[in-house]
Amino acid sequence: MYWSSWDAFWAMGGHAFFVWMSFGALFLALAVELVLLRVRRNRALGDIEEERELEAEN
Amino acid sequence: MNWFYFSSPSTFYGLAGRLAPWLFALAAVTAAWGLYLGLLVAPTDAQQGEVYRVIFIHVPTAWMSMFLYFVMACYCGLTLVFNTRLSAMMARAIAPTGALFTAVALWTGSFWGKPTWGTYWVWDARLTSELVLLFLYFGFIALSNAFEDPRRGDRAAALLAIIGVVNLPIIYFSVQWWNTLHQGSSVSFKGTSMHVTMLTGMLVMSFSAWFYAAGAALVRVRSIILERERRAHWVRELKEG
Amino acid sequence: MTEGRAALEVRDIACRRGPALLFSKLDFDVFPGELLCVRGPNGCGKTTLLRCVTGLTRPDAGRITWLGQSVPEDPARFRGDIAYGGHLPGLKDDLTTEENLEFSLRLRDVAVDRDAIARALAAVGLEKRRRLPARRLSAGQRRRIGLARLALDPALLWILDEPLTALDDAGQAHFVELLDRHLARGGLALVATHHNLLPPSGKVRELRIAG
Amino acid sequence: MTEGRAALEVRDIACRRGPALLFSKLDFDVFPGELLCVRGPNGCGKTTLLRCVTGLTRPDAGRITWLGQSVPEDPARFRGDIAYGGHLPGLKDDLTTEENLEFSLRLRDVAVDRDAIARALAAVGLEKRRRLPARRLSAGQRRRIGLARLALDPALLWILDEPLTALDDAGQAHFVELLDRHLARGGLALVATHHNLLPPSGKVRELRIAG
Amino acid sequence: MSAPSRGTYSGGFAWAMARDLRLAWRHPDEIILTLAFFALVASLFPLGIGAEPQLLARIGPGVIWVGALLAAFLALPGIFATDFIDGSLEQMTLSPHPPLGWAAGKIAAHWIISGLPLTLMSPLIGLQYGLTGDTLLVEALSLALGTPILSLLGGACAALALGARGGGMLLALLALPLFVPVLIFGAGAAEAQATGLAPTPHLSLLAAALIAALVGVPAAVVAAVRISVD
Amino acid sequence: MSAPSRGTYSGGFAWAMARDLRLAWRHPDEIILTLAFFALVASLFPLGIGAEPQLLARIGPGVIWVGALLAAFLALPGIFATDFIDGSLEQMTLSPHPPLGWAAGKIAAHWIISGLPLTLMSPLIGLQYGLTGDTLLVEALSLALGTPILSLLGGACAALALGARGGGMLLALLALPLFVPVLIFGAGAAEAQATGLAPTPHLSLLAAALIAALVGVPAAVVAAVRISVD
Ligand code: HEM
Ligand SMILES: Nc1ncnc2c1ncn2[C@@H]1O[C@H](COP(=O)(O)OP(=O)(O)OP(=O)(O)O)[C@@H](O)[C@H]1O
Ligand SMILES: Nc1ncnc2c1ncn2[C@@H]1O[C@H](COP(=O)(O)OP(=O)(O)OP(=O)(O)O)[C@@H](O)[C@H]1O
Ligand SMILES: [Mg+2]
Ligand SMILES: [Mg+2]
Repeated sequence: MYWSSWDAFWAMGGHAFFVWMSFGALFLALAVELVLLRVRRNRALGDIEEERELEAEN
Repeated sequence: MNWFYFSSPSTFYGLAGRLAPWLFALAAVTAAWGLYLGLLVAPTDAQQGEVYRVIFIHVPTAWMSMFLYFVMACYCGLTLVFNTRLSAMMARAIAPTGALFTAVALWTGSFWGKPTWGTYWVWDARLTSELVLLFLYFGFIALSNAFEDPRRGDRAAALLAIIGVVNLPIIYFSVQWWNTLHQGSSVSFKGTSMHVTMLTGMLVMSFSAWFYAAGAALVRVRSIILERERRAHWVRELKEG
Repeated sequence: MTEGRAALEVRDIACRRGPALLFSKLDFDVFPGELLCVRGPNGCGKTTLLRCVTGLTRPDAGRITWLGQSVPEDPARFRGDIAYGGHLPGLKDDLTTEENLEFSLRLRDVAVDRDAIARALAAVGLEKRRRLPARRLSAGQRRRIGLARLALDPALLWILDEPLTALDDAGQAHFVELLDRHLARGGLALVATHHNLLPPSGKVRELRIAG
Repeated sequence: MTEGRAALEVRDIACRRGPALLFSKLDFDVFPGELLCVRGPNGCGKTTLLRCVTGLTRPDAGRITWLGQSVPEDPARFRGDIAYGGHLPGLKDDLTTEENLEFSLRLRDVAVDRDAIARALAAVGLEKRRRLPARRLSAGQRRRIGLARLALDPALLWILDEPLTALDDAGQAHFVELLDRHLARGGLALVATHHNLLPPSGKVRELRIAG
Repeated sequence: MSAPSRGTYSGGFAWAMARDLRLAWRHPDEIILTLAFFALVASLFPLGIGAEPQLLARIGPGVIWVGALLAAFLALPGIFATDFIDGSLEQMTLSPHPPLGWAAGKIAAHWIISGLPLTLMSPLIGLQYGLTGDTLLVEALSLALGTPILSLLGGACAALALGARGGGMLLALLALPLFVPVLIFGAGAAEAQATGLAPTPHLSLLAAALIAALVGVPAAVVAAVRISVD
Repeated sequence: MSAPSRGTYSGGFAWAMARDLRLAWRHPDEIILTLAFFALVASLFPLGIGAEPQLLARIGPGVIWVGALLAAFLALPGIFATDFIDGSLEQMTLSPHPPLGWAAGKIAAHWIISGLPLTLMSPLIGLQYGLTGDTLLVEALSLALGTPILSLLGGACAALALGARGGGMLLALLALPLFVPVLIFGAGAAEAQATGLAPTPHLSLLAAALIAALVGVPAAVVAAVRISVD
């Protein structure tokens, strides 16, 4: 372990803003993508359902 | 292995479904290991101080942004030459993740640039060509969705992706061809100028990014297959079962 | 309603295009319950005449009177009373069949409910294409949206240019039926066409423009 | 010319649009001197079928053979042999009638002399509109440029979508005459139309697509 | 048969807004494309001119305004041209709703689709050019006041250019000179702020111009549409 | 009945050139409009950013290139889009002439109508920005080499975007990123000359790119047109 304390870790030698903005953005972006993937999958499954109903209707 | 067996969307749908969880798991494990090395173990950089730790996500995402474009263009080549359906779907599935990594590379680069270069943005060749890459991804996504008929979108976007491949060498070699602020390659076949822990951390993070990208692309391609093959028999049976 | 006297009176109308005089000193009336067919060879000026009557094109001479009142004096009232269907369909390719119909009725300030729209679309055989963007429709299906609009629009005067284009036999029969109902209710129609239009109960007159 | 055997053979062609299967397992032949009328209600897929045959649209299945040779093997040859007239006229609004005709013939690699063009335009009644930009022409006059083109193009196979649209009686008669001459010379025609086409001397068959 | 409708201003306005927004919403990617275009044009300049930070900060406000102006310009055909081509404009002029209503509605929808997103996006581009805090704010404010003027003036020009040959280019020639004063005051505001002067004179001039345009332009648009359909 | 024609490359090329030039000639004002647009964009800058002579001379080459690029971009719909809408493109793909011929002809005509006049006009704009002798020459030379590349790349993108929703904006998103390298080298050449360096490396890179584009792009255009008419 390189750091002396967790506080030192979070402070990142005074560059906390830049480091955590970078890491934060990455994880936020990944989270958003994962949510969007889920949404898209649910929508695709829903569309199939709808299609089937339409077909039953005709 | 019989490639043709898996190149049918219905069989690939199953294969992708089985692979994706493993890929995500591997991505999580390697990410944990890489972050541990990068954030907790690796020593500070003599010149830059702690900001340099951005390297552990900047470089993997930057590499991935180019690599994914390359893979996408290969699938596009298959689409145009053999008119295979699955390859076009894979290209569509990769594009958003590629764009995401490109955007993150730009973002992390900017936040690294502010403390080291004193500015968020400069218009040098490396940064600009990376921005162009982002626009190429956007163009690909927009064009592939701009047609009523998805097959037409596939082919048009495939052609665009292939034309855009010219940009990749420009990004990669820009630091050599032009005088740029951005630093040149420090990882090369001749050996590297980096601390071993840093290098390991970066490579582990790169693998993690690769696993993640593959997993995300496979999950997305499953949705795309469902959207496209909505009316196929096997999709119907899929839900009924 | 001013039964007995002409609702639309057109007097002394003239139009030239470049060196060609298309028509001049043309007089005609249309009475309630009457269909006036404008006929003549290609390029004789039927489209131009209809556009002059609506006010889209400015004639070189002529007076138009609607319900006893000169049109330029109260154009808004005249516009409220006419339904025009020209060579161009006025459909948005990106809107669905349903949306196209709904917006074109709202533009005519006709109050519409969803059921009436659904019924009108079913009557022209578009119930299964309700949600399809208009760009995907066939030539005849696009025209049928226009028929559905006519069925729902209470306008008194129909001004139609080649309404039978691209329609199949069933579609043509449907149009004649709509027209007949319109005339029976005391409506007027001014129609340019190369087809023979014979609404069973309406009065039909012809206006011939020389070629 | 391969008299006696079909010049155009279409086998097992299928096309779906969205959820709708327009047609499938459709087989037909066209023989020299024969007119095949494609018929069916609005939206049944006539236009789509014609576009599939020309190669403008990719069918979902099917094989097309022209003069005994599969079309995909030598598409250039097939393209040299067909004259296609679709819903869109392919006219440039800014070019004159004459120029439009001339350029569309040169595009088909047909050698043309000015006299022939003037005569063909006169035959469709456009001699006085020769120098007029196409945007000024009436709906029927625009269509008549297409008739003049057909008269001058030696293509063996005509593929026409609603060729009678917007034409007056004289124009329709002129088209039938052209078609008759084409068939008499051993030409073939594949025509989608809602009108009745009865070229006096040609053989006529019908292909019906269910709605 | 019921009494004929005479239409209303608000009916026409609501109709046009609802329809044009629905059309835009059908393809939300188009709005993103407008933004992408804005970003692209803004990035062309540093590439062409070179990238010294002072120079960029100096030309930043101007470039952002030029980008916004060109993006607003490219969206102009959406106001009337497409409706002219497919015959919708004919139907509109024959509608009982008075033209002032729907013409204003169409222009408002155009601004919501093009000007508003541009304004919201401008700070991001400003950052790339190294602009700072207050300057960014003033820039966004000047765009918020200026882009509606662009939509109004552009709408009038688009209506005039309908059916004329030369399409986009003619429109450019008509619209861009009219846009110039807006550009001068708009870019001037941010520049004044950047150099430590008060931006208020520029901004209040823009506001005055906006009010004048709101009052005067719609009537001009109506006249232009009348001429074009003929 | 005569033997069917199989068409020729040269026949298609000549047909497309003759037709598109005739169309342009019918309205010579459009070429003037292109030039006017170029002049306008170039003059917007001094207005947007103020008119100090050194600053202007500094940004001159870049602004001229950006203006030329935007003007070439705005002329793009003329290559294929109008032909697509009125059905001419259908007729072309059904023509016995091989598509490579007429596609190349259309692109060549586009360059003659847009790129060539821009190149010839550039020295005039350069003078306005206070550029001098050799720099003007190098600027014109770089445009002469660069604008054909713009026409070629733009043609490919225009063909790809045919029939797509999103119109001009989509085209911008596709074409402008591809134009970027051309812009960098083109503006770089004149700038190098202005700052006393040799412009030859930039110019030879442009020439190489032009040759590559001439060889590669027409085939891509043909592929794109094929995809679009489908
Ligand atoms: C928005 C700004 C930036 C962008 C778009 C960008 C883009 C890239 C790209 C595409 C790569 C991978 C290419 C390669 O491996 O040669 C890369 C690698 C790298 N970047 Fe950046 N970068 C940016 C800012 C920065 C900054 C500010 C720094 C540090 C001062 C930096 C340091 C590095 C390093 C060390 C590498 C790894 C090079 C190697 O070892 O091969 N980058 N960057
Ligand atoms: N500038 C001009 N010079 C000469 N003739 C012109 C000019 N502009 C238009 N025309 C002619 O005016 C006529 C316009 O006719 P219009 O469109 O009203 O005909 P139409 O009766 O509707 O024909 P169709 O049956 O073909 O629809 C055409 O004959 C056209 O050629
Ligand atoms: N995405 C889609 N979903 C459902 N139906 C579609 C879709 N795209 C096209 N269609 C339908 O496909 C058919 C295309 O028909 P086509 O244009 O070939 O008809 P047509 O026989 O030429 O008709 P017309 O006589 O009206 O010209 C139409 O019925 C249209 O509604
Ligand atoms: Mg007419
Ligand atoms: Mg049809």
